[in-house]
This record gives sequence, structure tokens and C-alpha cells, in this order.
Amino acid sequence: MELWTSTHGGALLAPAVLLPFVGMLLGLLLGGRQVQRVAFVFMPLGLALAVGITVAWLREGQTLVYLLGGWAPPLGIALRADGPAVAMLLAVAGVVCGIGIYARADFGTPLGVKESRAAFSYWLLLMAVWGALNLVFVSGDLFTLYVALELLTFAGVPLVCLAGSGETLRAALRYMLFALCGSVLYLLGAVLLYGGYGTLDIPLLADAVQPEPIARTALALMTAGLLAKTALFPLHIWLPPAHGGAPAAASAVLSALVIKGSWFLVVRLWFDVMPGVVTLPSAQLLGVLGAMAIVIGSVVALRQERLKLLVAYSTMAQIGYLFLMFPLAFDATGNTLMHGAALTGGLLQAVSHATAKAAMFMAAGLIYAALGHDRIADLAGVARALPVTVLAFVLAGIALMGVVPSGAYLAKKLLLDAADGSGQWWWTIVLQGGAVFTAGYVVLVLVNVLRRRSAALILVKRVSRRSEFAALVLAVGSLLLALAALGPLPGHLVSNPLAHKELATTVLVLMGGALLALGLSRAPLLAVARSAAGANEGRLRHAAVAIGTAFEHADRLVRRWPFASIALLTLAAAFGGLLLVGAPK
Amino acid sequence: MTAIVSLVVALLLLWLALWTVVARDAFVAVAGFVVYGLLLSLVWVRLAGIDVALTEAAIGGGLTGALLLGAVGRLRGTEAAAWSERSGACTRAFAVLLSVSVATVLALCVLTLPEPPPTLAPQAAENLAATGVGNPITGVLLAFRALDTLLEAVVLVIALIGVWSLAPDRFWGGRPGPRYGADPDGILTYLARVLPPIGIVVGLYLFWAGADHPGGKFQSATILAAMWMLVQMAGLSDAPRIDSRWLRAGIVVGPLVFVAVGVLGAWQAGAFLGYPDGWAKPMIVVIELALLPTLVLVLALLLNGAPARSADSPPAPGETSLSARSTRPMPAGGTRQ
Amino acid sequence: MSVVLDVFSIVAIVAGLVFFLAGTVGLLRFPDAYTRLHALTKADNLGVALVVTGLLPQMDGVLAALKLVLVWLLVMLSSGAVSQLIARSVRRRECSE
Amino acid sequence: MTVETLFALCACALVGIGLYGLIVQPHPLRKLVAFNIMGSGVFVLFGALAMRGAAAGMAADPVPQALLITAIVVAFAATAVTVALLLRLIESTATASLADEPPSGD
Repeated sequence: MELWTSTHGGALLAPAVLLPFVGMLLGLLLGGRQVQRVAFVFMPLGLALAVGITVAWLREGQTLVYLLGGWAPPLGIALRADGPAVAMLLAVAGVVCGIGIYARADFGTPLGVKESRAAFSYWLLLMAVWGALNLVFVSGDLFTLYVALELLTFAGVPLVCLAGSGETLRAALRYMLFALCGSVLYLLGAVLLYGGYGTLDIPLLADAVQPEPIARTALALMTAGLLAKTALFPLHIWLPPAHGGAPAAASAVLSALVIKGSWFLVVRLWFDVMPGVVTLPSAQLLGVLGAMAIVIGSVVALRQERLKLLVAYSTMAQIGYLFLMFPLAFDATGNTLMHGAALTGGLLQAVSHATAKAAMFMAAGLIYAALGHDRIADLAGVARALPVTVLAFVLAGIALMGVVPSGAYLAKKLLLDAADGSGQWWWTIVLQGGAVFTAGYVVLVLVNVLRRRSAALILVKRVSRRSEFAALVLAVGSLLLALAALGPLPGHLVSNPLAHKELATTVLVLMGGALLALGLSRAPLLAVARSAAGANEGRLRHAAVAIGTAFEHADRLVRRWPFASIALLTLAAAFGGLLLVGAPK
Repeated sequence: MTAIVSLVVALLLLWLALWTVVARDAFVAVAGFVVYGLLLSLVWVRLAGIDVALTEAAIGGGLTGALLLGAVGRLRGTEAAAWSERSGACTRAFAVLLSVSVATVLALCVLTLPEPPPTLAPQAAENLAATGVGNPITGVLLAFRALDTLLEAVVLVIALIGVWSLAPDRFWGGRPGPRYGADPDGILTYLARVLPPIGIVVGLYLFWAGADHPGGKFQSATILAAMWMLVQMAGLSDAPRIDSRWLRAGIVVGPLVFVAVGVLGAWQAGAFLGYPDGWAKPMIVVIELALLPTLVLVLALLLNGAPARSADSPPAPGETSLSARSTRPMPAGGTRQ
Repeated sequence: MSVVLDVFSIVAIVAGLVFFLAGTVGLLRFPDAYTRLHALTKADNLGVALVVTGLLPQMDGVLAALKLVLVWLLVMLSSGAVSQLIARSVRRRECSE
Repeated sequence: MTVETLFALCACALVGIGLYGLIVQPHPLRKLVAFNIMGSGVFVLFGALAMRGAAAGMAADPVPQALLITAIVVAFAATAVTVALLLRLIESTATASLADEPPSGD
């Protein structure tokens, strides 16, 4: 495979990166109402480009390459789109369009106003996030990737505080400062790599790096920095308030898209830049952090009183899920990190999370807009008032649980196969447990919205039909993702959803989730328990609540700045140490 | 002799950094940081990076210092509360331990760097002729790695959108910063009349020299932006409305022209951001010329901050720059006793 | 001839440095902001002038020498303006207290 | 010791100092200053590496130096956004604390 000459389809890569930025610049120039119009012109264009790149990639059957200015690396910069990049490009384009359609209702410029701050900023920043992500996916140079990461941060942070309240400003500032720590660590690693190998081009580096101190240090620093930007436990200091406090259309961008940028970079670094440096113990650490994120994030999510915060904590848990593939991508001997089923599974998980989580935040935002609040205990009657919205939320939840034929299902299946193949049975438990936790908060919300309401539900605002359907389409998309992925993947991976085995798993997962929701929810879940609340809750529920409270305290402790920053450096040190353990000779 | 100078500079730099980080008073810390920035320029000269030294002095030390100084005057009253949240001895001990170990590991890496050192200098030298510029750094920035430079302009624009988005809704379309009243007899007014012509000449000289000698659009843009800020602070002209058409056009012209030239390259030279034979230098000059207004405007506007008043707010009577800008004048008792 | 010029340079620069030193001592030792400014601006301006004068014969070319003179003029202008601004702001604060 | 090794080691120490400030200083502006010091440490390290790469009649490898100019500008943009956020936070809440809000509902 030739990675240092432009391929035919490579010509589409530079436009894919620059188109959103050009849209942003034109929007800035025209201003006022035109900002939104420009965005709506550029969204289909970008989507078409992403589809074009996918077609070109399928047709050429190899990585698309484009040398900018005709200069070959190491002096020049190459853009490259391999399978993972193409998948992410396409998914992000789809999700951006979905979010864009949803956001029209929230971020239209009101009549009689020449230009409104929130609308102006939102559409420009959406374009900026999109361009930055495309750059993250296709850039083949570690320094350009640094610039891309910063672009993503500068576009993401203002989205957090578009509402302008003090709480969101504080969340945004925390996000900014912590993300800056992360990016400077990343840059430090890139500098070391240049000092050691004289290039920042990914394939050239992959050929040159040796398992030696300088590469290990660089990998440890860069990984830790990127984890801070991805908000993997225990570095999620900024995530819950930021994602829970932002306007829903912005939360969807942040939660579904922005965190995928730095996550994708970790994947690039481990699988493409330094597969010869990483070791199984260091990958196990990533997996362990992921497992802890799943458990703590899910439990705290179940303890939330507000729907948007629940979804925000579920994002924290799902980020954990994205890191389980790292230990599973090692072969049975535990020596080599392989491009294979586990990586495919991880990518599928990322794509299905992007679509489903966007849908969930949109649905939560619609419920908030219609009711004027999003207190979970007061959601009775919503299912009747907003059936499409609730359907979108539940379908997105089911898709995340991994029911056939959702993308998460296929991802889980691939990861389970990989766990079997490499003999790491313990990850099977985590994978199945994660689904149960997801089922927990779906059940929690479902029970509350389905509850009958004694008085009529008063809606403070009519929700936009278009927004509801945008959420529904994304949720259904996530639910049917496995079918779409069947083209490149073998068909036997998807089984009949009504087969005994699948049905049994689904029922078990749902029952487990129901039990969790029963035990952990803040307000007692069932009407019977509700009437008897306080008097006699039952010993099990007491124990579960005690555990939940303990986890909440732990989460609050971990999210304090000194702790988080110390954890950041400790993790860097731990990665550095584990890269020495079991290093290939 | 020069080794001793380097050693002294290095030690001074470390001492200043430490002082800046541990100082109790935020104003002292920021003042220390400004001095640190100046000293850093000296380090760049010793490291054979005149271009970097100029950028560091202009942006790293100058503009960043101005931003921080502007901020520090407005956060009195939050300092004491923050100090009370100071982490305990245990945390600090941990922090020391971790910072020292990171620094040590880095130092070990530095000491085991490969010999001979990897470098792209020969390749850059070999290909420089094709770009038509004499300064290799300009060659890297605008030919070999032109994408980075384009993205850098985009970064600045996004940062500006981010800063603007922080404005309260009622001031959208208004002007950033306080309105400075003019004091016809003030020294600042005098300075704002005398200095800008010289500054503009120096700025344009740096811009022009950048093709073949150290210098370039960033250093030049910083000086021009500083001149504009000076005129604003003296009250001779007001900060612009952020919704004005010319302002927006000036902000986007650089990156848009850059992309257009890139597309032209794709058409004429067969590669996006490439230059047809013999046309490299004129096209680079076009890009740099288009980037100059963008950089001047964005750097100055980033310094100005979010819109903070409506477009037609009257100047506060008798307000001059220093009273409005930094409520924290030089500590009368001094800090060095 | 060149020896004479070198000696002249050394003498002028050393004298300039002495003035800088005096200015710095003044900054550290004088009691209030006004006297400190006084020490700093007076002595430093003279110091800069002497250093520039000392460097002038060492320049290769009239253009470089002119640049040096321009630097000197700019330093004079900025230090004069800034010290006045500082003094004014200190005075304003004293009045308001 | 050569000048580039000297400054490379100095840069490592600067990174450490900046990290300490980032962890320990409670005020966001002080964290920002510490971030800038840490960033400058990374830059100096890169500059020292560039000087190690002097070859072909150049006093230093021009590629890292060009990247440094970009990185300095990006760091300035980061500082500008953070300062604007901080000032807005102080304006609307009169505090600059990063500590978490007291948990609601307890």
C-alpha cells in the first residue's frame, strides 16, 4: 500500500476538512439570518462529500491519500482516510445534519432581531466543530492533529455556556482549563517524538518508533492528555456540569461529537502510531478505567433528579465503553495490538453512541422545552403528550443497550468474540454489565414517563415537529446500524432478534436494569413503594441507596480540581510504568 | 563566555517561573510573567530562533501579558476567596512529587536523544528554492506546511467567535471593552498621535522583510494591532461594533483568500495549496497580504474581549485609559522590600 | 583608529551600565512611587543613551546605525509616556483614598 | 554541556514548574499563567531540539521553528478565550471559584 502519493479519491479529503470552515467564514461575513441559511447550504454539501469519500474508499479498496501542496511527508503534510476515518466522517456528517435540523427550532433568529448572539454563535461553532472533527479523522500529521484538537476545544467550550448562566460559565471554564492541560501534554509528547525520530507523519513514525524511553514517555503523556480531553473516569471533572448545563442542541454536539475527537486520536496513537510500543498491561489499565467509568457513571446517572444530567452521566459511562476495546484488540499471546474485530467493535460503538446520544439529548431537550423542567420524578404523562419524543428517547436507549440489530449490539458481539478469542473472559462480564446499567436508566425514564397523571399535563411550549423527527431518525438510525454495517462485515454476526438466545439476553438485561433502577433511583420507582416511602422501604433498597450515595460522593470528590489534575499526572506515570511491563523484547 | 550567559539566562528564567507560580499576589504573578516573556525572547535568540524570538516577544510576552494584566485588574475581590480554597499540604506535596518526576523523566529523555539528531533541515534547504522565498521558516509556513498556517488563522477566528459568544445578549452588536474618553492634554493622546505612524512603518517593514529575513505577518500584525489599541485607549477612536460589515469582511478575508489560492493551486499546479512553477513567491505574498488585516483585527479584537456595551454608549466623562482599564495601579509600597 | 573606537565603545557602555545600576538601586531603595520613577527614568534614559552611543561605531553601515537610533528614540518615548501614566495613576489613587 | 542541552533541561524544569502551578494554584487566572509557563517550557524544548537539528548551513531545523510560531499563536488564542470566560464568570457570579456547585437537592 502506497501512503506517500495522492490517490484518486484523496482529492475529496481537503474539501471535506475545509468546507465546514469556509461555511463558518461565510456565515461570519454575511451575519444575521444568513448564518443559519449558510449552515443549511453547507450541511448537505458536507454530507454529500462524506458519502463521496465513502464511495471512493470502497471503490479504491485502500486508504485514500492526499499530499497537500504536492509536498510529501516528512516535509509536507498528508491527509489520509482509512476505514475508521471514513466511518467516522460519515457518521459525524449524518449526526451534524440531524442536530442541525433539530436545532432550527432552538437557534432560529427571532423575528425583528437583526442578529441574535446565541443563534449566530451556535451555527458558526457547529460548523467549526465539524471541520475540526473531519481534520482529526483524516490528518496524517501529529502537529496538525494538535491544531485540530485545539480547534475542537475552542469551538466546544463556548457551546457549553451559550445559555450564559453562571453555572455553565463555571463549567466551561473548568472544561477549558482542563482541556488545555490535556493539549499541552499532547504537544509535549509530539515534541519528544520529533526529537527522537525527526518526523510527525503517522506512517513514517510507525516505521521508526522503537519501544524505548522516549517513545514510551511520549505515548504516556499523550494518552493521559487525550484522556483528559475525552473525560474518561477519573478525568471527567468537567463533563457532567458542561454536558448537563448546555442547551440541548449544544449538549448533543458536545456529547455525541466533540469527545469522539480526542478518543479517535487515542485510537490513532495506539493502533497506528505506536502499535509496537503499547503493551497489554497498559491497555488493561485503559480497560479498567473504562469499566470504572461504566459502573460509577451509570450508578450516579441513576441517582440524578434531572433528565439532562442523567443523560450527561450516561455519556460518562458510555465513554468507558469506548475504551474496553483496547485490551481486547491484543491477540491471544498478548504481544501485538491488532487491527481487527475489537477495533471494528469499538468504532461501531462510537458511531452508535454518537447517533443514539445525540437523539437522547435532543429528546431530553424537547421534554425540557415542553414542560419547562426536566425533573425525572415529575415526568408522568409525558409519554401521552409527546409520544414521538419519548419514542426517540427509548429507541436510542434500546440501541445503546445493544439489542439486535443496533450498532451497539454488533459492537458488543465483536468485542465479546474478541474477549473469547484472547482469553480475557473478565471483560465479558463488564460488557454485559454495561448493557444492564444502560437498561437501568432507560427503564427509570420509561416508568416515569408512562405513569398516568392525575391532573392534565400543562405544556409551556409546543415542540417543533421537525425537531422531534430529527431525534427519532437518529435513534432509529442507531437502532438499525448493524444492518448498514453488514456490507463490509460478515452476515452471521447479526442474528434474528426474536431467536431464543437473543430474546433471553434482552429480557435478562432489561430485568437487571429494572432491578437497578428500582434500587438506585432517587424517588422510589413504583407507586406502591411511593405511597409507603419513608416508612418501610425495604432493606435491599436501603443498601442500594447507600451504595448510590457513596458513589455520588466519590464522583464529587474525584471531580475536584486538585484531585483531577493529580489523577491526570498519576495516570501518565502509570501508563509510563505499564509500558515497561511486558514490553516486547 | 557565551555559555555562562546562557547559564545565567536559564537560571534566571527558572527562578522567575518559580516566583511567578508560587507568588501569593496575582498582580505580582502576572508582572513576573511579563518579565518572564521578555527573558524568553532572549532564550530564543540563543537558540538561533530569531523568528520565534520575535513572535514570542510580540505575542507570547506582549499580547498575552497585556491580556493577563487587563484581567488581573478586574478580579480583585475574587482573589482572597480563591486563596482560601488553596489545597492542603498533602496535595501540595503530591503535586511537587509528580511535577518533579515528570520533569525528571523528561530530562532523562532529553539526555538520551539519538545521535546524530534527526532533522529536516537538509530537505527544507533542498526544496526552498521551489518556494521562491529566502527565509526557510516562511517556506515551511507557507509552502510545505501551508495547511497549518491556514488552520492557525481559522483557530484565531474561532477563538474570536468564542470570545464574542460570551457577551450578554443585550450587548450583541455592540462594542467591546470600556469606552475611553479622550484627554486632549494627556500623554497617552500625544503618544497615540506620534507613535502609530512609526509603528505602521515598522510593522510593514517587518511584514516585507519576512519573505527573506526574520519577521513576518504575525510580528507585523501584532505591532499594527498594538497601534490600533493605543489609539483606542487614548480615546481617539472607539472600538468597532462587532456587527459592522467592514470588520467582518476584514476578519474573513485572510483565510478565504488562502483557501481560494489553494483551490487555484489545485487547478493550476495539480495540488491543493500547491503553487504553479515560478508563481510561488507572488502567491505567497498575496496570501500574506490577505492574512495581514485578518491577523491585525483578530489579535486586537481578542485583546478587546467580548462586547460589553451597546453600540452608541457615550464615553464616561473624564475616563482615561488607566483608570478604566486597570483599577490596580502600580503597588505604591512596592513589592520588592 | 579602530582601537580608539573600541575603547570609546567600552567606556560608553560601561558608563551606561553604571547608570542602569544606579537606576535599579534607586528603584529598590527609594521610599515611594514618585521617587522611584524619578530614579528609574532619569538614570535609565541616560544609560540607554550611553549604551547606544557606545554601540554606534560598532555598526556595519549607516542603515543599521539609523535603526539603532530609532530604537533609542522609541525607548525614550515609551519610557517617558509610561512613567507619566504610572505617576498619574498613583496620584489618582492617592486622591481617591 | 551545549547550549541546546542546557535549555532543553531548563525546559523540562519549566514544564514541571508549570504543572505544579496548574495543580496547586486555586485561582483560574493563576492556573492560566501556570499553563502559559508550562506551554513555554514545551516550546523551549522544541526550540532546543530544533537547534540540535542544525544542518545544511542552517543554524537550526526550520520545521520545528515554524511549528513553534503556530503553537505560540494557538496558545495566545487559548489564553484569550480563557480570560474572556473568566471575566464573564466574575461579572455574573462575583466569584472565580472553580469548585463544584453545592449538590442540589441534598
